[in-house]
Amino acid sequence: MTEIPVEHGLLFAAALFCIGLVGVLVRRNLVFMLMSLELMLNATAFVFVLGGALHGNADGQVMFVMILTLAAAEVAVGLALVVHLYHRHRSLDADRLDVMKG
Amino acid sequence: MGAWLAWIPLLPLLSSLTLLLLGRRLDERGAALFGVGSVALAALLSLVAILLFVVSDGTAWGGQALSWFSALGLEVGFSLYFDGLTAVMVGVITGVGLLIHLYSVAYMSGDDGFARFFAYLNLFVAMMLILVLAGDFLLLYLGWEGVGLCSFLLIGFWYRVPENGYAARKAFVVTRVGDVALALGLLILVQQFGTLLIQDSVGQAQLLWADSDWPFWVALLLLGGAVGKSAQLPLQTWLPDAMAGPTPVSALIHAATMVTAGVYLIARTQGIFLLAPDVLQLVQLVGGLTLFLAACSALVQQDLKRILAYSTISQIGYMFFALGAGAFSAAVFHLMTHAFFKALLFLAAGQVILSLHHEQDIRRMGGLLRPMPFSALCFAIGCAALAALPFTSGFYSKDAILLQAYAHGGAGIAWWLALAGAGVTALYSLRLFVRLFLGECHTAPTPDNRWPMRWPLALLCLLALFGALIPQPLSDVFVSVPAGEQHVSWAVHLAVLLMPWLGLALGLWLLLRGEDLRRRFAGGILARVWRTGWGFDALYNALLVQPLSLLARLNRRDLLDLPVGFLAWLSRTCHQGLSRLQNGRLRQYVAGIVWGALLVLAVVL
Amino acid sequence: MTGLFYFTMLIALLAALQVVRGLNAVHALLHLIVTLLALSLLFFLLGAPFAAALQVIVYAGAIMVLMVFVIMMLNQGDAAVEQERAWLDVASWRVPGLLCGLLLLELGYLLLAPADGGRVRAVDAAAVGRTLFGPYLLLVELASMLLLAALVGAWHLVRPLKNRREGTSDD
Amino acid sequence: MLIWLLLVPVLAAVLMPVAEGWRRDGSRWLSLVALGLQALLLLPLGSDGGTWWLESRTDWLPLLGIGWHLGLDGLSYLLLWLTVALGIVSVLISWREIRQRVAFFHCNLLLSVAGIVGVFLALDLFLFFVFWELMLIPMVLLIAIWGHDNRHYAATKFFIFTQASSLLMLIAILGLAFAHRAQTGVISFDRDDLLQLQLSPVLAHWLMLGFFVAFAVKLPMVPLHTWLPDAHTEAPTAGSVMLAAILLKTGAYGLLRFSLPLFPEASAAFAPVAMTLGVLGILYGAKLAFAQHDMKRLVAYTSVSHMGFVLLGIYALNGMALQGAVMQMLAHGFSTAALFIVVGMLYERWHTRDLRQLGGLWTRLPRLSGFTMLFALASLGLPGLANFVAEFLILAGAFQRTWPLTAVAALGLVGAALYSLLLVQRSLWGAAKPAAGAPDCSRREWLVLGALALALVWFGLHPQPVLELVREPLLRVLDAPLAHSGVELSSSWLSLRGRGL
Repeated sequence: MTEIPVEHGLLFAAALFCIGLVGVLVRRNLVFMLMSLELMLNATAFVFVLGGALHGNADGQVMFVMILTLAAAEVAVGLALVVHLYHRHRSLDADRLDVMKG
Repeated sequence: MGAWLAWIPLLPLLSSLTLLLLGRRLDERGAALFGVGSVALAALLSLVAILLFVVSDGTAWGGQALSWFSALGLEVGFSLYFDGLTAVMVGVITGVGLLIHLYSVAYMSGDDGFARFFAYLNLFVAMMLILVLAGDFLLLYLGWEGVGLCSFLLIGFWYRVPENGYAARKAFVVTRVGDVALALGLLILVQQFGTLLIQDSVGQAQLLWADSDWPFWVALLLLGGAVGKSAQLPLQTWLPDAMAGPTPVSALIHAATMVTAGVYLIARTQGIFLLAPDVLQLVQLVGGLTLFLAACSALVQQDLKRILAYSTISQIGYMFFALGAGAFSAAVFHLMTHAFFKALLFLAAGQVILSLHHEQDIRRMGGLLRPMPFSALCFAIGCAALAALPFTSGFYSKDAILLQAYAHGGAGIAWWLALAGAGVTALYSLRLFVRLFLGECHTAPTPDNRWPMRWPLALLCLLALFGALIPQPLSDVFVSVPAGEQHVSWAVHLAVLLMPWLGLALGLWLLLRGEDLRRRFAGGILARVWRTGWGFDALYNALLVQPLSLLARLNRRDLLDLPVGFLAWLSRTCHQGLSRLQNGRLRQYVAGIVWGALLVLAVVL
Repeated sequence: MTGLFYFTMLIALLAALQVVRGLNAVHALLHLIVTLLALSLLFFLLGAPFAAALQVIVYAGAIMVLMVFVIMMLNQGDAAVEQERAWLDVASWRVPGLLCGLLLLELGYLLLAPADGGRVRAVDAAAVGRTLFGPYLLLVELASMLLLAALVGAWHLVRPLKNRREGTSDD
Repeated sequence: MLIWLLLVPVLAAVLMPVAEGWRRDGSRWLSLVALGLQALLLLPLGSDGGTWWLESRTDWLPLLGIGWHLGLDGLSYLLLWLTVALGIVSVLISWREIRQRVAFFHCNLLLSVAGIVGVFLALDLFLFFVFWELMLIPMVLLIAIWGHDNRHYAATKFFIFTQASSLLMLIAILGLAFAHRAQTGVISFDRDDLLQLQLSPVLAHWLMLGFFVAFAVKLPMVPLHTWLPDAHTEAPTAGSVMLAAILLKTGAYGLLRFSLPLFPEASAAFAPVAMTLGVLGILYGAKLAFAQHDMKRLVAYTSVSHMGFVLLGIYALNGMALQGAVMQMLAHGFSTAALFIVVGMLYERWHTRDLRQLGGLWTRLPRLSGFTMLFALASLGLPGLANFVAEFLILAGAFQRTWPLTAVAALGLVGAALYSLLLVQRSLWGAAKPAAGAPDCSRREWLVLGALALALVWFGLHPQPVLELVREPLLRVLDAPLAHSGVELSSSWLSLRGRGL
C-alpha cells in the first residue's frame, strides 16, 4: 500500500481545515459559508480515515460515516434556513442577521 | 380624696372631645354652652377644692387615681397632687380661663371655626389643669406637651394665612427644644430613683443628693424646659410671633397661663433647685436679662400685640428672677397678678382691635379715649398694674420680688437689671396708653359696647386692682430659703417705689417736649435691634435654620443611596459591555472560537 | 503511487482555495465537488474503498445536488457576483488570514513534532459494516434520529411563508 | 391550632379565584373572612404559665434536623394581632384603590400574611427562613404589579436588598447548624437546641452579624435603609401599610427572638455599635423626612426615624427599653400605617402626593384633616398617644446604658416635631389648592381611620395590656445574656467612652 508519512496527511488535513476556516471567516454570503463548512468537515473526516488506515481498523471509517450523516443533516437544515432567511430578508448577508442580539 | 379632683380637667376635656366630634352639627349657642359651661363647672369644682383645701388647714392631697403603665423598672400613674401652689394655679387657670371663655363667645362669634375654637380652648384648659394637678412628672409632661399642642393649634387657628402656620410651627418647635431638655431631666430621675412621682423624687433628691452633681444637671435640664415654655432667653423668640393667634388665645395661653408653666415647674421642683445653687443663680440671671431685654424691645414695637408679647416675656422674666433669687412665693404671687392684668390688657386690646377692624398697628391708632372710654379705662388700669403704680396688684407683687430678692442676695447685676426694667416697664406702659388713647383720632372705630365682652373685662379690672388681696396658701409649699444677711435699707425701698415714677416722668417729659420715643430712636441702630428682639431671630436663622434647611435641600435625594446606586450602575454597565459581545454576528462568533483555539493551543504548546 | 497521492492532495487544496475565493456560487460549488472527488481518491489510496464510494455517492452526489438546487432556487444573477466582489475586498482577508495562518502554524508545529511514519492498511467494506452494526449500533440509531430531525426541521423551515403566517403567528 | 393560623390565609389565597367567580367583590369578602377567622382563632388564646402558650413540633426533614416547630408566646401573640388587624385594614383600604387583578392581589396579600404569621411562630431556624422568604415574594409582587409609576425599580431594589441580606442570614443559620453538629454530632436547626450551643466568641460574632444584617435591613437601619423610601412610595397603599406596619416588625422580632438569645455575649458587645446606628437612624430619618416634597416619601422616612428608636431600645438590653421597643413597634404600626392610608386617600382624590400641590385641606376635607392631624401628632410622639409611651420607655431604658447617645437620640423628638408639623402645615393649612368637590371620608374610610385613631389613643393612655403581654418573653430575652455570659454589662459601658466610640 501507499507509503507516506502520517504527518503529511495530517498537515494536508490541517491545511484544508484552515482554508475552510478562512472561508467561514471571510465570506459574508451564507451559501459560501456553508461550502466552507463542508471543507472543514471533510478535513476532519480525512483525519479519521487516515487514522483508521494507520491502525488498520474500521473505527475511522465508522466515524467518517457519522460525519457524513452529520454533514447531510447540517446541509439540509442549513440550506433550509438559508432559503427561509432569503425569503424573509432578500439577502444572504450573514452580518445583517443579528436581530436576536441582546 | 383625689378621685373627684380628676373631674376638674376631665370636664373641659370631655367638652373638647364633644366639640371636636360634633362641632359641625352644633350652632354657636350650643358650642358656647359646652365650651363655657364646662370651664364654668371646672371653675366651680376648683373653687370647692380650694375652699376645702384651705379649710383642711393646708395639708396637701395626693393620690394615685389610676395606673398609666408599669413597665419593668418604672411605674407611672395618673396621680394627682393638690397643695397651695396647685390651688393658686388652678384658681388662676379656671378663673381667668372662665372670663376669657366668656369674652371669646362674643369675640369669636361669626367665625366659621367657632366650635373648633372652643374645642381647642377647652382642650387647652384641660391640659393646663393636668399640668398643674399632676402628681407625676410624666403626667405633668403630658400636660406640658398638651398645652404646647393647643398653643400650636390656636396660633394656627386661622390656618388659611400661611404666616400663622409658620408662627405656630415655630412656637411648637422652639418649645419642643425645651421639652427635650425637660424629658432628659426626667430620664435622669428615672435612672436615679426609678420613680417619676414629683414629691417622691424631689424628696429623694433632698435625701440622697446632698453633695453630688446630679442636682446641677437635673435642675439645668428642668430649667431648659421652663425656659422654652416660658419664652425666656435663649428660647424666647417664638412668643412675639405667637401673637398670630386670636386675641383671647394670646390672653389665655400666651400671657396668663401657659407661658407661666415654666415658673410653675421651677416652683414645683424647688427642692431640686435649692440643691443646685449654681443653677438658681442662672435662673436669676436669665430672668434679669430677659426682663430687661424684652422690656427694651417692648419700648419700640409698633404692633399692639407684640408690645404686649414682649411685656409678657419681660414680666415672666421678673418671675424667673424672683425664683432664682429664692423669692419663690413672690414669683407665684406675681404670676397671679400678672395673669390678671395681662389678661385684662390683652382682652382690652382685643376689643380695640376688633373695633378698628383688625387693625393692630399703633401708628394708625390714637385719640380713642372719646369713642372708647371703657377700653381706655381698662387699659389705664392694666397699664398702671403693669407699671406697678401703687395700690394696684402689680405694685405689690413687683415690690415683693425686688425687695425679697434684695434681701436674699443683695444687689447683683440681675437686681439692677430688674430695677431698671421696672422703669422701662413704666415707660412703655405710658407710651402704649398715650399712643392708643390720646392725640388725634385717625380712624372711625365701631363702638365697643358689646356687653358680653365688657363683663369679663370689668371683673378683670377689679382683679387687676385688688387681686393682690387674694391670699395665697403658699406657706407650706416652699421651703423657706434662709434669708440673706442683707438688710433692706430705706434707700432700697425708696428706689423700688420710685423707679416706675421715674419711668413715667421720663415719658411725660418726652411727651411734653412733643417727641415720640419711636421717632427719637427711629433711625437708630439700637431701635432696630430692639424692634427685632435683639436680633435673636436673625441669629438663630443664620446659625440653625439656614444650615439645616440647606442640608435638607442638598440631601433631599439621600446620599446614602449613592453607593447602592453605584453598585446597580456598575452591574448594568458590565452587563451592557458583555451584551455587546453577544451581537448576533456569526462570523465574529467564529473568530472568537478561533481565538480561543489559538490560545488553548498556545498554552498547550 | 505516492506521487499520485501528493498530486491529489495538491488538487484538493487548490480547488478548496478556489471555493473560498470564488465569486460565482456555481463555480465555487463545482470547485467544491472537485475537492470532494479528490478526497475520495485519497480515501481510496488510503485503503478505504468504502469511504471513497460513500464520499462520491453521498457527498459529491446527494449533498452537492441539494446545494445546486438551493443555489438555483435563490437564483442570484450577476448582481450577486458584484456583491461578492464588493464584500471580498483585501481588508476583509487580513484578520481571518492571519488567524488561520497562526492556527496552521501551531497545528504544523504540533503535528511535525513526533516524526513517526507508518504503513497504511486496507480496511474493506465488510469490516466497516461489521463494526458499524456491532459496537456502534447505538450511534447508527442516533444518526438516523438526527437525520429524521434534520428532515423535519428542513421541511418546517422551507414551508411557504404564507402558510406559516396563517398557521402560527410567531412574528 | 397553630397550624390553622397558617393554613387559613393560605387556603383562602388558593380559593381566591373561586371567590372572584362567585361575585364581584368576592375576593375582598373572602379575605375579610379569612382574616376574621384568624382573629377568632387568636381570641381564646392565653398564657398557661409556661414559656410557650402553645407549641407544636413535628418532624419535617429529620435527617437534616429540620422540624416543623411552632411556638406562640406573648410577643408573637401581640404581633399576630397586629398582623391580623392591619391585614383587615389593608383589605378595607384597597376596596376602591385596587381595580385590576383583584383576586390575585388578595391572593398575594393573604400569602404575605401567611408568611408573616409563620415568621412570628417559627421556632426552627430553617422553617423561619422559609417563612421569611415566603412573606417577601408576594410583597414584591404587590409592589411590582399594583404600584405607582416607578414600581419595577422599587420592587427590584426591595427584592435585592432583602434577598442579599437574608442570604447572609441563611449562611449564619447554616453556620449555627454545623456548629451544632460539630459539638453534638447531630445537625439541628431547632432554636431550643441551638440555644444550648457554646460558641467561640469570634464565631458567635460573625454569625450574629449575619443575623443582624438581615434583620437590620428589614428594620431598616440607617445605611441599609435606602430600599424603604422607594418601596413605600411606589407600593399601593395596602402594600405600604403591610410593609410599614408588619414587615418592618419582623426585623425587630427577629432580633428579639433569635439574634439576642442565640448570641448574648456577641450582642452585648455589639450593642454600642447598634445603638449608635439606631440613633443615627433616628436623626437621619428625621432630617430626610423634613426635606421631602412627596408626602408618601416623607412618611416613609419617618419610618426610618421611628424604627431607629426600636433598634436603640432593643440594644439597650434592659427591660424598660425592650418594652418600649415593642411598644414602639405597635405604635409605629398604627401611626405610620394610618399616615400612609391618609396619603392614599388624598391620592385617590387628587392624584397627587406632592406637598407643593396640596394645601388647605382643612377647608376641603375637615374630617380627614382631623385624622391627619391626630396621626401626625402621634408620629411626633405627643404624650397621650401610643408613640410617646414607647419613645419615653426606650429613652429611659437607653439612658441607663449610655447617656450621651440618649441625649442625642432625644433630639430626634425635635426632628419629629419638625417633620410632623411640616406635614400638617403644608398639607392641611394654608390656602386651599386642590380643586373643591372631593368627598370627605366615606363610612368605610371613617371606620378604618377611626379604628386606628382609637387604637393610638387607647394604647397611649392604657398601654398596660401590651406591656404585660410582652413582659415574660422579654425577661427571658434578658435572662439569656445574664445567665450565659456572666459579663457585667451595666458598669462597663455606662459610658461609651470606655469602648473607644
